[in-house]
Amino acid sequence: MSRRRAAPVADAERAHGLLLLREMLRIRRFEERCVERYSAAVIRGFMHLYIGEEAVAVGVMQALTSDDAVVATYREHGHALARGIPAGALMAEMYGKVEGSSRGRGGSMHIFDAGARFYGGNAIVGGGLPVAAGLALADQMQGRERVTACFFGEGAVAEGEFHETMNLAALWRLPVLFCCENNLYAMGTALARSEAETDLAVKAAGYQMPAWAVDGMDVRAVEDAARKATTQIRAGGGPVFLELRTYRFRAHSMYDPERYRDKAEVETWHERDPISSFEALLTASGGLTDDELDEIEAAAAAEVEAAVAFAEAGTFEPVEDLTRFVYSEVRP
Amino acid sequence: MSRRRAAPVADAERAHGLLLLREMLRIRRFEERCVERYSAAVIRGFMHLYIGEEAVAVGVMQALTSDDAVVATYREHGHALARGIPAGALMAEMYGKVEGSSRGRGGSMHIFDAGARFYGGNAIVGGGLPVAAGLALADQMQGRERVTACFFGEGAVAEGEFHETMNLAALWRLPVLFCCENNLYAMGTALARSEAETDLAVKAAGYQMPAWAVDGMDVRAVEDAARKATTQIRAGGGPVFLELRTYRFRAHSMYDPERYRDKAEVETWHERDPISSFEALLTASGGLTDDELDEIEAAAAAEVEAAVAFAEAGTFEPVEDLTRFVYSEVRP
Amino acid sequence: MTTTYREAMRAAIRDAMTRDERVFLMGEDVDRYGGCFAVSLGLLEEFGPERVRDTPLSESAFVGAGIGAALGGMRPIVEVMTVNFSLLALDQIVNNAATLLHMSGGQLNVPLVIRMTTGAGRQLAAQHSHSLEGWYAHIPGIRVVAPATLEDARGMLWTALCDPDPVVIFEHGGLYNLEGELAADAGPVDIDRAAVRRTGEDLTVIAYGGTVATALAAAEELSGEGISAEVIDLRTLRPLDIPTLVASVTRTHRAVVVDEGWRTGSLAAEVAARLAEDAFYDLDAPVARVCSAEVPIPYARHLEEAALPQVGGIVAAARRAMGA
Amino acid sequence: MTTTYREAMRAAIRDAMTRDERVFLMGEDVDRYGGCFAVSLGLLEEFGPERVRDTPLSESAFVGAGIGAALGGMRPIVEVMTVNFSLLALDQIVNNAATLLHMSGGQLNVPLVIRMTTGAGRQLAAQHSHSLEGWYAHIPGIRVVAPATLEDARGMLWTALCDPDPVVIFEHGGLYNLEGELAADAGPVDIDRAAVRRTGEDLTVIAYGGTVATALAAAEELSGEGISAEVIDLRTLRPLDIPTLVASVTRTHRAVVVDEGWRTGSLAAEVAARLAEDAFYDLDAPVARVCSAEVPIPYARHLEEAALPQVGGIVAAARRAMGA
Ligand SMILES: Cc1ncc(C[n+]2csc(CCOP(=O)(O)OP(=O)(O)O)c2C)c(N)n1
Ligand SMILES: Cc1ncc(C[n+]2csc(CCOP(=O)(O)OP(=O)(O)O)c2C)c(N)n1
Ligand SMILES: [Mg+2]
Ligand SMILES: [Mg+2]
Repeated sequence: MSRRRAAPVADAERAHGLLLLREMLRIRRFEERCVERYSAAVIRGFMHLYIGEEAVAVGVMQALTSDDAVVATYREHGHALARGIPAGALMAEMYGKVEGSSRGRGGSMHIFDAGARFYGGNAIVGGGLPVAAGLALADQMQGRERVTACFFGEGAVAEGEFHETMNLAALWRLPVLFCCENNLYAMGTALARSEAETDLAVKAAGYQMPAWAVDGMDVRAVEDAARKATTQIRAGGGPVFLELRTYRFRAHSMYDPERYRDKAEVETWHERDPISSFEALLTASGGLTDDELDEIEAAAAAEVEAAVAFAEAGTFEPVEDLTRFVYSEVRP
Repeated sequence: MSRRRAAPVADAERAHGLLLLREMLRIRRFEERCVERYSAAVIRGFMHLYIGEEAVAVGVMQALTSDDAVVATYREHGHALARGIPAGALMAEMYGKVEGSSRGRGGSMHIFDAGARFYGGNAIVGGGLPVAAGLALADQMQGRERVTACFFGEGAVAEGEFHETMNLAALWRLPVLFCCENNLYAMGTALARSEAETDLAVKAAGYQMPAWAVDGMDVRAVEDAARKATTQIRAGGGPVFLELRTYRFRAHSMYDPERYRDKAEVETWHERDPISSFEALLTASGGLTDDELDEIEAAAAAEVEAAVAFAEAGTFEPVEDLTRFVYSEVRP
Repeated sequence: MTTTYREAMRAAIRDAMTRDERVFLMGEDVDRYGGCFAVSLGLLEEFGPERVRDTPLSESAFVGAGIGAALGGMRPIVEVMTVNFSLLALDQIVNNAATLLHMSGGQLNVPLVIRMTTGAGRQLAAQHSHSLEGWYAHIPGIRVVAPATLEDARGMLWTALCDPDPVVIFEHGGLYNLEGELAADAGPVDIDRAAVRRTGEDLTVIAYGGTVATALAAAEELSGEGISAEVIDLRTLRPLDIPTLVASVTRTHRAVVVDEGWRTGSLAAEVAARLAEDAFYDLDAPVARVCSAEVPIPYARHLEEAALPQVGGIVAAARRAMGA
Repeated sequence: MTTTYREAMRAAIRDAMTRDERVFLMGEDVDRYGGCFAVSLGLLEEFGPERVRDTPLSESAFVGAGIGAALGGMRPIVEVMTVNFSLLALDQIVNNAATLLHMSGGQLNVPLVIRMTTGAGRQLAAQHSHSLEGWYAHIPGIRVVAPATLEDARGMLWTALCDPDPVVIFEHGGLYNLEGELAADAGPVDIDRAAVRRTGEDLTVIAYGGTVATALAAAEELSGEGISAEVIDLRTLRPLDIPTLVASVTRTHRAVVVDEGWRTGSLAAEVAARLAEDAFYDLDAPVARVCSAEVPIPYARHLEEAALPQVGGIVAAARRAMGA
């Protein structure tokens, strides 16, 4: 009996494990290709990679519905893909093509998708937080049971906008899930050199906001924490702060000689790679076969190649349209 | 023996008690006269009264030496007088006369005195905090054992500049004494309606900054706390945060119908008037005689009248000098 | 009926909140206190604390929250007490409100209205007397308006709220007590065109917001000297209604631009530059500017008066322009 | 010797720190990272973490701390990574740095230098491509300079540090890799006068910072068409050196002003307005402005190029001014 009933559950769990792996892998492969495209000087400007942090975006997105909103930073390729924005639209955006998610006007740092309620793509550190509070305020005032997930780095914690928004959200009990991606560095500045109090949960206490630290290299731990938090938020419990402990495997952006950390440190973190470690875990528990892994890799590779092809085939917006989208074209 | 030795101490204590009362009273009488001068339309612009909060400035100043620095807000008459800036220079400033502390260019909200290391007189809520941190940084870098006392209201705690400065000061262990004058209201906004966490000491903990709450209506309690804090700071212990619990007896500024609080509340606080209560305390303990009180009142009255006379006798800066002090007149 | 600029502004807010439940007012002390300048007095009782929403002293956060709320389907009216404090929220206005539509390739509208008091003249000294309309008028992506009359105080807000893009409304602190007649059925007005407030033949005086009345007083004085001055109220500072200005100057051949902002880099500089570009061959004299002196506004009354544009300065500039 | 704009800037900082122990550098990632644009690379090793001071991401606090440190006897060089982020510190600059001397009736000097990178051209999109020099040039109480050459990159800092008042230095991001010859004994230069970078008879092209090179390239192209263009580098944006501009235009009778800021309300508007005021009767054609299009700077290369002032646009404007 119990066996019989257990089976489908196990299947569902197994499927979900594969989905988590699939999501993290497509982000990883996508960005590896971005690096190659950047070196080929096809992608330009600032490009910030999420490689090493995939478990954070993938884990949190599991707890969100399509009605919820997402606000992210300039390091948002992973969030956009995990949110379901087509890889082709992302790649085309970085190519500066009309087919890009922002018609090529935003680039890597400014991915937007109104349909997916993905509100950027904000390149001013801390600048997205007040906007997230406002999106949540709109939901609260209109009696909608939605959550707004706001991603930002630990470096943003030093900004005044972090403080003002944390207080406002807690004071008004706004349905915001604050996701602080603590990858230990803000460009070259280590957390301990920018914060007097490095335990970020203690900071949240200063706003009477529930907060807990999560292993950001463990996608399941992230998903569990996010589900617990969003359940609490949807129940009207007010905002929650998650400190997601992770690590950036690559340079801050494409221009960064990484003088501020030593190879050894990076190596140790590589041992905790969210993807390979999860792969190993699944395989060990029989949750993943070699064939399945091959299929996932193949699918990711195919998706990335399709994205590149889509971007290559894209067109450039006519220069005559330069000043479009400064003001709306239709006014009452 | 012990009697003999005790006596002088008692005398010193007694003298100090009288000094504290004298200081608070001259502020009270000075501002009462300001109100009258404002009604006579001689003083114009915004004027914010300190009446009811005198124990805070007077108590803290006791712990400062002439080498220390003071940064205050637009509600700074009391701090300026307690710091030793002549009442005449203050009154003349509000008259807009050249003899004023800022030659009449600043008015009530912008009292400055370089000699007294009194750095304003800042009318942007939270705007003085970063400056205070910088003054302290200069002392730290030049190896001087000075303290910079920074006064601000509890309303400023919601500003991003508060957060940024608290962190910077704690991170760099700057010799700053943060004096938060919690008079419960920011204009018409009660603390509970602007802060999710109303226990301000908890906020300081978010920066690992020692903090304690003090009865701001008890001048001796304020002085003791300030002495304890400055000793700690001078010893290199880094910044300290004091929450000084007080109350504003008058309107926020001269234009304020006080719709946000009821008379009863104001009445209850009047019973804790820092001056009358301290008077009673001294009298009861034999620390104050009626003659002494009369003398103190007479001295305060004389000082205020002299200040008015000084201001009346003052001159207006020639209009031709309008654009002076925008840039320095001497450049290398 | 007789009313004041303050009451007209309040009527406009009440009207908007009644017409559209998505509209709400948010800012420092807008509720019980009634707003720093008593504009929102009584609205709390009428609409409740949800829609007349007091904020902490967190300019950046509540302006940014207004942007987010607009993205989320609301129609926020964010009151920044004064332009002086808006510097703390400028990043949100410049980098989010003004850019989201463009950065998203046309996907995201920000139907937000920001109201703020501006200007000097009340002896509030250097930190409380800024006139930064010119800065806001420099930002692509937002509209900037400056109601100078009761009709505009009553009518610009609703039009601004109906606009799909962010609109900043500047209310000069000296205007709130302005009293006059306003039609009982006064309603929405356009926010696109400048208005000729007085017609004249000899020269054009261009002003906006707080200086329109000063310009009209100067025109009156000039008429006594036989100089017929046309007075134009810009009304909308971004985008500027250049055709109306050029049409007037093409007739009068002379212009004086009045602006309470500091002269260098003022909005008046843009107006003067545009006239010198678009009406170059019609100008018989240099376009004159009467602006604030280049000094942080002093507290002392006589110094403040000397620092700000006054009737006398406009009259003198007009005489020079006439070659008199 | 051969050097780059970046190295010249670094040499200037090193020189200042060596000359005066009160000088220190403070900003985001100025230490190990060497600054976002590698200007301060190596200085940490030379001067230590006290004087090459990394700050948290708290623009308002560390700029304000620079003001306080200057009041306290230090000579801070505060690096705000880019002008885009300076909006978060603008309140401190406008309301404290620029006003303290005046509000204190002449008692308090703020000998502070603020350096920031400005400009577009590297496909960094709307939030990272601002050119707000014009805004800073509007503020009484501060000086604003824009080094466009190796000599100025090397020489303006020390002069700015010796000035008793706040000076903001704008370094265009596109100039750091500029390479050329610099005299081994190159030292301090004035921060008061504009400089004629190329002499000419037919018209005057006025530029600053990142657009000086573009203006010179345009002048070269124009000379091929027989049009002799004089090119003036403003160097100091506040106060403007108007006499030098007027002297040139009085000879050439025509002017084109180049500015990477958005056209409306740009610094170019002030320059054009001043020329139309002070050289009205000498102008044979309207003063032309070649500025950035009124659009948040787009990421796509072809759109960004179309949005910014280019040689072609300057040449075309010059031809129009010549009536060609
Ligand atoms: C207000 C502001 N200041 C500085 C910068 C430059 N900058 C871009 S990313 C970055 C580091 C941010 O670190 P963190 O918040 O930890 O995010 P991470 O890059 O580590 O994901 C800095 C300083 C900026 N974009 N905005
Ligand atoms: C940045 C800023 N926002 C708003 C104001 C307007 N304002 C002046 S005083 C004040 C209340 C401040 O309250 P608090 O900090 O508690 O000081 P208190 O007046 O009670 O002494 C406000 C909102 C301002 N001066 N600066
Ligand atoms: Mg980080
Ligand atoms: Mg208070």
